Amino acid sequence: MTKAEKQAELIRDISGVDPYKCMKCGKCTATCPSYAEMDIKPHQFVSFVIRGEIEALTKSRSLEKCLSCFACIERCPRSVEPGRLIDAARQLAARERGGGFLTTEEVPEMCDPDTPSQLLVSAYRRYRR
Amino acid sequence: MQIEKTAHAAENKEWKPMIVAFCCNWCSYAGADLAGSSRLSYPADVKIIRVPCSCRVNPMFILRAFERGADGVIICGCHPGDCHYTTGNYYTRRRMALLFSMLDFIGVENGRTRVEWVSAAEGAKFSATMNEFTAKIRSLGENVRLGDLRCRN
Amino acid sequence: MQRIGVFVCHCGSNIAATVDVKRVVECARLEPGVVFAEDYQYMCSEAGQMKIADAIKREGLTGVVVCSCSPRMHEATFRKCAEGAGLNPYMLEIANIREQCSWIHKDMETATEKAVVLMRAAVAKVNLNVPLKSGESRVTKRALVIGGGIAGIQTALDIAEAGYEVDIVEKTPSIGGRMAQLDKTFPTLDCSACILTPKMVEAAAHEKIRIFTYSEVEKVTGFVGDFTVDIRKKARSVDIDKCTGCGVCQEKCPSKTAKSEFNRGLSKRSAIYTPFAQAVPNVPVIDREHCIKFKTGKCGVCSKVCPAGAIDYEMRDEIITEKYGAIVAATGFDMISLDKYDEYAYKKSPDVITSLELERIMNAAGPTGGHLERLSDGKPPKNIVFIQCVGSRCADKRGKSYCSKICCMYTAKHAMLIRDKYPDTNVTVFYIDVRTPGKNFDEFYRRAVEEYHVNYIKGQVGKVLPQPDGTLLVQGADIIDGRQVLINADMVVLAAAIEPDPTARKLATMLTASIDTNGFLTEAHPKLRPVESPTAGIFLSGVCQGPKDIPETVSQAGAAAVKVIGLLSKDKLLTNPCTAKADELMCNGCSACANVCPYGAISYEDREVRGIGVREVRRVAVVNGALCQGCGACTVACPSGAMDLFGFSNRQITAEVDAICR
Amino acid sequence: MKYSYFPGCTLKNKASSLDRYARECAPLLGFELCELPEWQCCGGVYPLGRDETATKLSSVRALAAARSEGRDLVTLCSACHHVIKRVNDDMKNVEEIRTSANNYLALDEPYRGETNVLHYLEVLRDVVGFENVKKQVKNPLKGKKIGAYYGCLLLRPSGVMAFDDPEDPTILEDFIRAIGAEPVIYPYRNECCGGYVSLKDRELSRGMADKVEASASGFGTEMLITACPLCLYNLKKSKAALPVYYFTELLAEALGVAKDS
Amino acid sequence: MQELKKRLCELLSDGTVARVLGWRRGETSFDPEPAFFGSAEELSDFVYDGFCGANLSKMMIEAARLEGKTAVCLKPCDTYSYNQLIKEHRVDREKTYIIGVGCRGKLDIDKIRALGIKGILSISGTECDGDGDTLLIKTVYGDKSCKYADAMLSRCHVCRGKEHKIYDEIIGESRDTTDGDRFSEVEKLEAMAPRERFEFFRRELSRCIRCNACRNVCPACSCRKCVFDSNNFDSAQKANVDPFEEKMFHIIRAFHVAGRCTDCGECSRVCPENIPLHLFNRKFIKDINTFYGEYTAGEDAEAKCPLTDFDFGDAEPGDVTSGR
Repeated sequence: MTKAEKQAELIRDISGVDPYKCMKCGKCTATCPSYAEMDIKPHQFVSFVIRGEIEALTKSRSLEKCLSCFACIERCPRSVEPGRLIDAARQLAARERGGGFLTTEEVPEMCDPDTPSQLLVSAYRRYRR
Repeated sequence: MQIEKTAHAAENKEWKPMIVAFCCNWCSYAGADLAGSSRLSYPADVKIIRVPCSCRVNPMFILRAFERGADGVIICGCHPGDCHYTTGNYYTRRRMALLFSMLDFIGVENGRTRVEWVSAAEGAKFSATMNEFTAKIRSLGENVRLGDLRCRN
Repeated sequence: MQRIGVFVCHCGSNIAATVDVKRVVECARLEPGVVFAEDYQYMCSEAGQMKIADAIKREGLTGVVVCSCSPRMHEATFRKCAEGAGLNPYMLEIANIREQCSWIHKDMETATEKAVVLMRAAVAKVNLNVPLKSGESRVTKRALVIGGGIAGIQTALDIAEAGYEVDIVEKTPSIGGRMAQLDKTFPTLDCSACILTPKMVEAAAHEKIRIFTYSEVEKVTGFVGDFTVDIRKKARSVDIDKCTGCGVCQEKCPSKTAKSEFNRGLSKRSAIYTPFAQAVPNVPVIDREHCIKFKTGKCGVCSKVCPAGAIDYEMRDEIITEKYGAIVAATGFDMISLDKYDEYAYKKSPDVITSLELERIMNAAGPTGGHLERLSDGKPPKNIVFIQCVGSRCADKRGKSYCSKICCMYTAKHAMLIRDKYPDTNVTVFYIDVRTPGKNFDEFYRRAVEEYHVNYIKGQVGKVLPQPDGTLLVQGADIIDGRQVLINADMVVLAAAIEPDPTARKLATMLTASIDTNGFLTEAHPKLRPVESPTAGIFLSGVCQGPKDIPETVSQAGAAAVKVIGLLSKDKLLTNPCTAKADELMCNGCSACANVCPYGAISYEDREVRGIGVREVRRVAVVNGALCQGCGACTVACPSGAMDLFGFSNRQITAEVDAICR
Repeated sequence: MKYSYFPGCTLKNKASSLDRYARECAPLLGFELCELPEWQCCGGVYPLGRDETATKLSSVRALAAARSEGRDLVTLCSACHHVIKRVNDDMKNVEEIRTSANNYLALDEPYRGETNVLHYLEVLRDVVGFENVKKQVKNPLKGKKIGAYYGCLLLRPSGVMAFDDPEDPTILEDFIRAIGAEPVIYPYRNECCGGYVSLKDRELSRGMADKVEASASGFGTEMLITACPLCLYNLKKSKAALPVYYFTELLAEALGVAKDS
Repeated sequence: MQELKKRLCELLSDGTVARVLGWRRGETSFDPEPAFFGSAEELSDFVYDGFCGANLSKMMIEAARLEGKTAVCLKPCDTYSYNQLIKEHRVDREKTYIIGVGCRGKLDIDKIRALGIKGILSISGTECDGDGDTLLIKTVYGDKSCKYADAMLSRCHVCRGKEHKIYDEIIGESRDTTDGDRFSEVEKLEAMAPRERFEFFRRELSRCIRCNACRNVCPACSCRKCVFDSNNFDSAQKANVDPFEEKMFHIIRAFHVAGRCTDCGECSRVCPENIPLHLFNRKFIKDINTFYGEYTAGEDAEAKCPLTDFDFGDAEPGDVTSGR
């Protein structure tokens, strides 16, 4: 098994998503509030996993742009739930890079006096291992 | 019959497996006919009993066959969804899944029982299945375990 | 003890080249019960058959085994021959020594041994055979069609044209069904009413057809050829014989708050109403929930104005009982509820409508008089967005897993009609796939794109966002371009999935016809018996069996009619004698057999059972021979072995097993 | 009626008014919130990965603690509610997660999802009843046009959250009616405010929040209410700058619980 | 028990029921037997204690044929059997008055003997309404004692709960006695090599004497005429002509009750040779749960039995046995 295949399998395992259930209707992309910021659109994630192009996924800007709003999960007519794939890819990227997308040093300057602790906690969980 | 069989073994004659195949009238029996008319051979050890539907096969028949010295029993029916009686093979599937699992549980090799869906057009599949199944039974050898159950306790 | 004759066929050299037929004959003579055995070149030839017939008479045979080709080939031939010689045909069995022996083996020794075993198994079986006789049942030469849409009307007309009586039962006040609600039909764009209403009138006028509208089937008993059906005629409150259909009552009725079912709730109707102008029969009903007279006791305007004196507030539901030889289900469909799809704002905005609602809006007799306008402000829409597959092809809990089949085509139709009539209007269609298998269908769709420039976008819509200015912001995807599309629409049309009419479920139970997980009635065989239900005598017409367009519905309706005619043309039905039967003394009455019977052939009766030391009333299984097809599922479900199958009995199969395993 | 109560990290500092008013209003409505003795932060995000166990443990501890108190577990913050309800669902239905979480925690009795998780609003709707809330209102917020902002976490995924119709929720609108005000329906009430990315990508989240507020004010909303500290933070930063409150603040006002108590 | 007895007397004397089905005191304090009681006087022999393990629901088939209503005492586990019998139309609910009797686990005299307690004269602490955890046993060798739980029937250690699934009234408290895993024995066997399994069953089944006690007690095995007593399969009982028939008998018996067996454990309880017959039934139950989803026979009187039902996506027999 090549590395890409292994990673593809890992993504499917972590996410629990069966990409073959997708019927390519595009409702995820239609529903995604931050689609404009994404280089790989939500409906394309499935194809990347099927083709085993995981590196492109883990390097994708989309991982940071996904808002985890679950709208694509809720509205997917085939219960494919592409949001799970994106989250799994983010997991994979964070686990591989060790530090993840966020370093401790950059956090203070991102905060303001009103920043709720919830935001910090969740950012750590989303972007780091 | 047992005595005869033992005598048989004593004479050191070549052992031939005894295989009973239950075939549903609409698909598998026709599939077997097609195998015949296409001259696709399979061992003569397989003897077919025609039943209207695979769901007619009572576990009693299968155990009876083993009791009487059969070495393997195979049930063939229409593919799920194609049953002439619409739903018969779905019941077969459940019944046999449970029965075979039970036979396995009490230590009877599960290779001796099999269910295969063969359509009327699948003469080649019928023949291949029977060849495969007979080879399997040959590799398992004489049905000693059931023989054990029969005479040695 | 049987007297069995064994006849071994050479089949030229087909058998004789590999099987030592003489040895098979010799071995046969040693089998218990065998009194005669011989071989012959061609058993199936006239001379061969003569040999069998002669031997039956000469030797007084009670059973026959023919070792020859497959029973699928000549069992019928030989059984007929045996019957000709005075033997019950079911006393004859075939040992298949050609397809299953000589043709697949090369070694004569092996093939002969196997042929002998197959012969023995057949002899063992015949030893236990009993004469079987096909039963006969009477056929009532009248058919019932349940549902008065195009499917039901067509089936009834075809049956009636063949000279048989037909009754149509329709639950609404008029026949016509969904097709009556349509404006135009694809792919020809002819007016739906123009082609449907003549058929409705023809059905009403046909001397062989009786129509029960505002009626429902209440109870069905009996079996193929002999059904007894209770039909509830709901109280119409208007005497159907007196009413002239002048319509004064509807005009004068002071209660006009009820929503018109025919217009999908988009307009109001009076409490006394006919669903639409061309209704058949053209006799109104009083909707008692909305009628002031029924609610308060005061009013009675309709009664006062009726020139024919047809109003009858005292009318009650009436049950009529009728006998039928065949029943056709033609219960049709409805659109699914869109309550759970509010990302499309169907509940929030009156300008988000279903396709069937658009159909009414486009219709000259509809709520807007045929003018395409927004229901919120009456303005003509300039940008219309169609959304396909709303609730179809869904693997989630909200929708249906199947393709509704008709939406692609009717949407192309709507898009084209709108572009034709209102060329200034922009039309966009969001689709997942455009499915157009059908004669002239793809051409039709291409016309929408090529001639009418309908904007087809491959992608779904994620959300419809009503704006403060009354427009609808449609947020969709164009997955070919890989981008999101935002369209400021002023009307959104949803191609909602269709589902079987809810009455089909109840009806299926009454008819013991099976339904699938989606609520569609199941056909007896998906390929070969598509218009028959697995239950004999029940036929399927139209969308109750699965999504269909009008041409398909009409052809299936005709096919169902042919099946019915074929059945009714017989005076008596011969029943398959290889049926199941329960041994009353052993039956537990536990219902296991009935639970697996695909034909509803097993019922339970409290019967007095008599046996040695037994005389009591017990609940026992009774198999209806006219319904049983002889699959044998029940025989295995039965734990006590009380249920057995003629022709393939437990003892017979056990004997075959024993004969093979010795 | 007593409930175990999981306040969550933010309610202990930045969002203390969400917490305080909720507690103070409860007795007037016939129930009591008993804070769990030792609770740990839920983590703020539900880990979607099926192989994530460690990140679910704090929720399981809270759930097991509520079980041992024999009470339903009430939460207020949308994120806590989301995380805890989904972890609870995993513990009930996903065998692998249940087994590995229980192996980690080694509780006296394995936790199998027995606790019922309720949002404060669910208590108001399903236990107290909005008619009864209405009866307790002393200062109805008459004439106020209030837009409910649901966001994502309370509603989705509806299969697990089972909070309300995810596309056409009514619970906050019913709440608004109960306290005497007028709800405003606008299409962005269940669209995302971009809260989770507001640390790293302020611009993106600002854009989302702007859309929400623009839509709300377009339909005549005078103020927004929410149940989520993160949404509140984010919405407050948007251009339109509509006043944004926690729903409990308005509840307290309507019930006459002094603002500065 | 006094409350139960009083209530039964009431039911009999006010004519609500014509008879009571319960347990009669046996010769010793640990062998009560099922019995019908026709009058308040007869009830003086009525007993209900820890040794009343017998499942009375099967006897209700007989009762359905008698005039008038019968009051029957059913423990929580017995109600599953009764429900199953309703589903199979074998009993008449209308003619039954179900008293759900409390249960805190039933006792097995053999378990006590196995603890090395011999020469038992009498046992106290067996009351169903008692809450003592200890049994006091008078023996010819002096007084002994043992833990209630240690003397419980195996089946009570895997009890499915204290809830009565059907009843007209409940008298007495029930307790959950589960402290084991219902399928652990089956799993242990499954983990063995086929050869070992085979040896195990050969050893166990070779003791079978075809006494039919298992068949007679089983509430699911209630055919008017057993297939093994009929000529239809040429399988009528022939005393040990062919020892295979014993195996066939137990496999087929378990197969015939598959999906109907409520796992009441009576078969193993009554087997004079102590063959663990319940293993066959549990294996089927476990397989049904695994292949077709959790199913509890007798949980209600409506659900379809898995063997008379199917799903289009069911597993293939070949996949199942090869462990796929």
